[in-house]
Amino acid sequence: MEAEFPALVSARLGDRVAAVEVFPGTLGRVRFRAEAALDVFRSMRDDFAFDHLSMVGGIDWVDHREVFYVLWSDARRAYVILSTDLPAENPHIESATPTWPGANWHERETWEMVDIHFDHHPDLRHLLMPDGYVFHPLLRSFKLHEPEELEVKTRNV
Amino acid sequence: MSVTLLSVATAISQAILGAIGSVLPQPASGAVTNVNTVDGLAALIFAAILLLASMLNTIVLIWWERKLLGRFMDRRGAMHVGYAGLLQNFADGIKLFRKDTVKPREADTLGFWSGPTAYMVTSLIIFAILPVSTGWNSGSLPLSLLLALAVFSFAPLFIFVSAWSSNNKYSLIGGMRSAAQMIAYEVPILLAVVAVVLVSGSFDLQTIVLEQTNYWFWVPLFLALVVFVAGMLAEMERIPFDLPEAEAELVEGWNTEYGGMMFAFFMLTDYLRALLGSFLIVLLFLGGWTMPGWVPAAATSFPLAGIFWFMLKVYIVFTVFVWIRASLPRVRTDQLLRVGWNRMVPLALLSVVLAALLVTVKCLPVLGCIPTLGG
Amino acid sequence: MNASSVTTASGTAKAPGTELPVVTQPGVPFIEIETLRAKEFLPAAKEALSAMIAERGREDLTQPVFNWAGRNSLFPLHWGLACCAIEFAAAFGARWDAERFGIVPRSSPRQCDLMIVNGTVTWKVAHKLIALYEQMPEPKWVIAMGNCATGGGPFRTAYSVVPGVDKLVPVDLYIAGCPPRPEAMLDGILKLEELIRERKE
Amino acid sequence: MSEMWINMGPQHPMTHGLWNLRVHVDGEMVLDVDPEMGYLHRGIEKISEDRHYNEVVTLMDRCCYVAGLAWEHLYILSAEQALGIRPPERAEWIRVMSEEFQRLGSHLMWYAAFVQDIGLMAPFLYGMRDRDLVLDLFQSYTGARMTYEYMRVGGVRNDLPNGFTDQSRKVCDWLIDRFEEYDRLCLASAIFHKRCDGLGKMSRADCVAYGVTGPMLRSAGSKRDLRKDRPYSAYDRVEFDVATADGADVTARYLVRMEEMRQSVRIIRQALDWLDKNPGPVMAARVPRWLGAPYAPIGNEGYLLKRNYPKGLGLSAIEEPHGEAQAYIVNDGGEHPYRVKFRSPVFANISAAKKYLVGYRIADIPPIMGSVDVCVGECDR
Repeated sequence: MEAEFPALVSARLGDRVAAVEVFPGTLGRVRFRAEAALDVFRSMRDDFAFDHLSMVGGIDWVDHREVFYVLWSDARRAYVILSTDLPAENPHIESATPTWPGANWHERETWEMVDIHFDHHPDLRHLLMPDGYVFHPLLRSFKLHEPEELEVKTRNV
Repeated sequence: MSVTLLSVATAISQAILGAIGSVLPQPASGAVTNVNTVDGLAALIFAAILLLASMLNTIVLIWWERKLLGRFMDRRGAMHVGYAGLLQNFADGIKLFRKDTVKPREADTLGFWSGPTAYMVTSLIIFAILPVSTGWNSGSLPLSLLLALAVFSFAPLFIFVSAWSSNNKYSLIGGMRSAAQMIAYEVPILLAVVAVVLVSGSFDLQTIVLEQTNYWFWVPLFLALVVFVAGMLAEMERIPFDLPEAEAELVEGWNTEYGGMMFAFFMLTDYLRALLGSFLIVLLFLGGWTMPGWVPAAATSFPLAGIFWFMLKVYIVFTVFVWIRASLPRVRTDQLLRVGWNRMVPLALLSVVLAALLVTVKCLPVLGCIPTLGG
Repeated sequence: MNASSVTTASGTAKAPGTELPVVTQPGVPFIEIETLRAKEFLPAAKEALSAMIAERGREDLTQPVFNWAGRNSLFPLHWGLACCAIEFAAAFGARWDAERFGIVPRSSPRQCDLMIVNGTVTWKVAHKLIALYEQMPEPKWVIAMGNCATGGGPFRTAYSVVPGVDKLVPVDLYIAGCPPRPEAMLDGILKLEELIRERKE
Repeated sequence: MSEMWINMGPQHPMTHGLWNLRVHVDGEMVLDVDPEMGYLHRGIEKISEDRHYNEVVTLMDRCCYVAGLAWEHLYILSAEQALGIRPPERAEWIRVMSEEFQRLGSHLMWYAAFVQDIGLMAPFLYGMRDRDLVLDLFQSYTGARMTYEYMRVGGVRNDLPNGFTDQSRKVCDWLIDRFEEYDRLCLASAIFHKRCDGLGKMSRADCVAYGVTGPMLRSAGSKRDLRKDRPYSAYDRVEFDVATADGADVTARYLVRMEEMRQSVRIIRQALDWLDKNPGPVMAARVPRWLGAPYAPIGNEGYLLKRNYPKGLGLSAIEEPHGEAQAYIVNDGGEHPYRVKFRSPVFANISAAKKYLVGYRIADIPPIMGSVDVCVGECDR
């Protein structure tokens, strides 16, 4: 099943999928086009029986951003990773929450941390940081305090 | 022979006033040693002794529960203050009385302060009514049982007042639960008491105890005892019926907003009521201060033997309560109320019917012949 | 002797009291002299007494009692921030049994006198921590348990972590460790008891 | 009483951690809930980007403080995949044994907290007492009770001490007896069933849709267990059964966790037998030196830094005591991981709170949340 999975995905999704890379321990890393996100999600859930969304995460590669989804299929007993690239300016992608309700909090966290906007998300507000927090900590441009710097800061406070 | 609390108080009062009177010149001395003055001071001394005794007992009770609970939990409980932690509760008490009592700004002043006080006072009053031995406490009151239960059932009112006036949602929910629970279990308790009254033929606790010299009432009235104990657990708000202060969901229940002295009042009163509940169970079902006939006479005839055996029974009953607390989970409000109205009330009615049957067929004296039950 | 006879006589207010050396005017009854004297004396006595109580009495007589009670019944706030909370709970377990020292966790801050900050404090929880501290009635103490509460610990550089709870509330005692063992926590509380023993109002 | 919102948390006996459950109630009935997380968000993912690979292990212990070794295992598996390093077999067995002991420790902690939630006082102490025995074992070979820092990329830090396996077997025997006692205290009590039966229903379909895993999913009849479905380390070489139940309620979760503890003891006994028979190295032979000591000065050249190491991605998934945890590590060839992303099972389990809390009573919230087994550290990271 593992061997024919890339072919099956390519056949079903056509040019909505750019490539299916080999990823040890999973069925593969499916690189799809961000515009076709909804189609890919639905196809993965309905045609390939990936009914369980494990994790959504974002990566800031300074010049662009990546968002990845890890899916599990009870029928196949295997993981698959979906991944797509988004532009660094105004990155946004269709929300997976209508497809997998469990994506809700993961997407909230990804928006909060990596500043990737999820369209049609039912409730995109802060989850881990307090309301009104304007930074996105997991961006590469967001630096951690140096201990000395921190000392000065707190003393001034 | 009959040393009673009142006679002791009168004797002390006479001694004090006599000493004062002997110093004073005649007209003043006559006024001081007057019968009315002696009686008035005797009443005060009576109350002081009762207060002291009940408070001491309550504090020892708290210590006993903590130690016992510790042992049930495979640990030792308070150890470091006094011998085996005996002074622990005094330390707690002094600390709590020393602490600030914060009233939340939005709380209702009158209710916030008066609720706990009234709760404590009404619970203390009952100690004057309950006899602990022949003639001890206030002597024979023809309706002492009714009076005790009536005062006992004031509590939900004051709990609700203090819960409502502390303006806290947890307190409010706790207070409502408390009121619902106490009112629901008031009915089976009273019905169980009716069974006792039917068998003993009196509302006077002295008489009820003296009726048990031949056999203790738990034998013919076992059903009533079960109902009464369950109801008392609910009235005392102890596990498994401690929903009003359910630690897991309502932070501390109706005393969430109370700290310092007011919290000490609540804590103390909870145990006062536990003591009262044990008193009532011993008085109504376990023969009060009477002992079965096979107990050697020497064990029941030393001075204050009645009080000794009575308190022993009370502590044993309380130990059972602690055991229950250590081993049972907490029930839910709706389940508690359903059990109260759907199971306890019919059971209590059944126990009344059984008691009436026992009285009508006149088989009660038979029980007295069984040697283990009484003499 | 003289005074007692005068006192008993003063009850009937008939004694002349002329033998007192202070009485210069012969016609003034004793009771009035006493009243005049008392008027002068009472405020001074009151002042002296209250000063004595304030200086000596409270410190030497009542304070040890209150400090004894306070240090022997510390009720910590029952809450868990992070890892140290597990060790905090373990200290109340059968092996360490913190209740031996009269330490009973209470869930309501109104009934607590000790806040054990057992874990990492984040900026999101900071104002709740301050509110809880404000809700605790005086006298109250704070123990910073573990490295995170003391100075941020391994998360010191993180964007969401308060570098030490002493930035928010006054801390009486720091316990080192990540997390401190239950023995260390109990030792910290005993050290706090030493502090309370020498406490003055 | 009219409808109102109640904040249960962040300081509340029910939460067992630092989070806030906002509950909309009508009298005693729960109409809506809104969990509010993040009170313990320490930015572990961000700090990891500033640490060397082995230093992140330190954060993993603090990430989930009741299951530190399981999270170390999770991270190490992922890092080894990203860096292309394989540990020796003995290290794999030690990791399996550690994870199972950690499962015992975590479940005992859960038992203690859960029985306290339903008002049982004494068993709380029993759970803590027996957990301490497991922690003593950890202490004997890692040196710490809760924060172990034991696993390394390419193996584990040190081998087991002498006599460890015998002591472990004694603890296992003791625990197996205690489980019977726990069951007698809970399952034999009518009040326990009154409190827990039919509460917090979460059907299998809902669990899958909301990403709920672990004992909650298995209590709904699913046999999903990554140790069986996707064996990692030495789990393909041990025999055990997946604990399942059908009720999908609080009692079913209790049964699943108790059975899991028994199965853990079974796995541990097999692992101990293997470890007794097969001594050997516990670190891989060819681990790059910068992994072992990132700041070690080499000669006069200052620090030996990582240069031109192969890039890679790592995804690991383990069956953590709370459910299915994942780590996704991006290795861009630098000396620090470029991005570390963790999936916490508790995060997903709490996110479905609306599904299993609405429609019950306030008094039901503690048992239900107790049966979910919340560890805020790993949820907020």
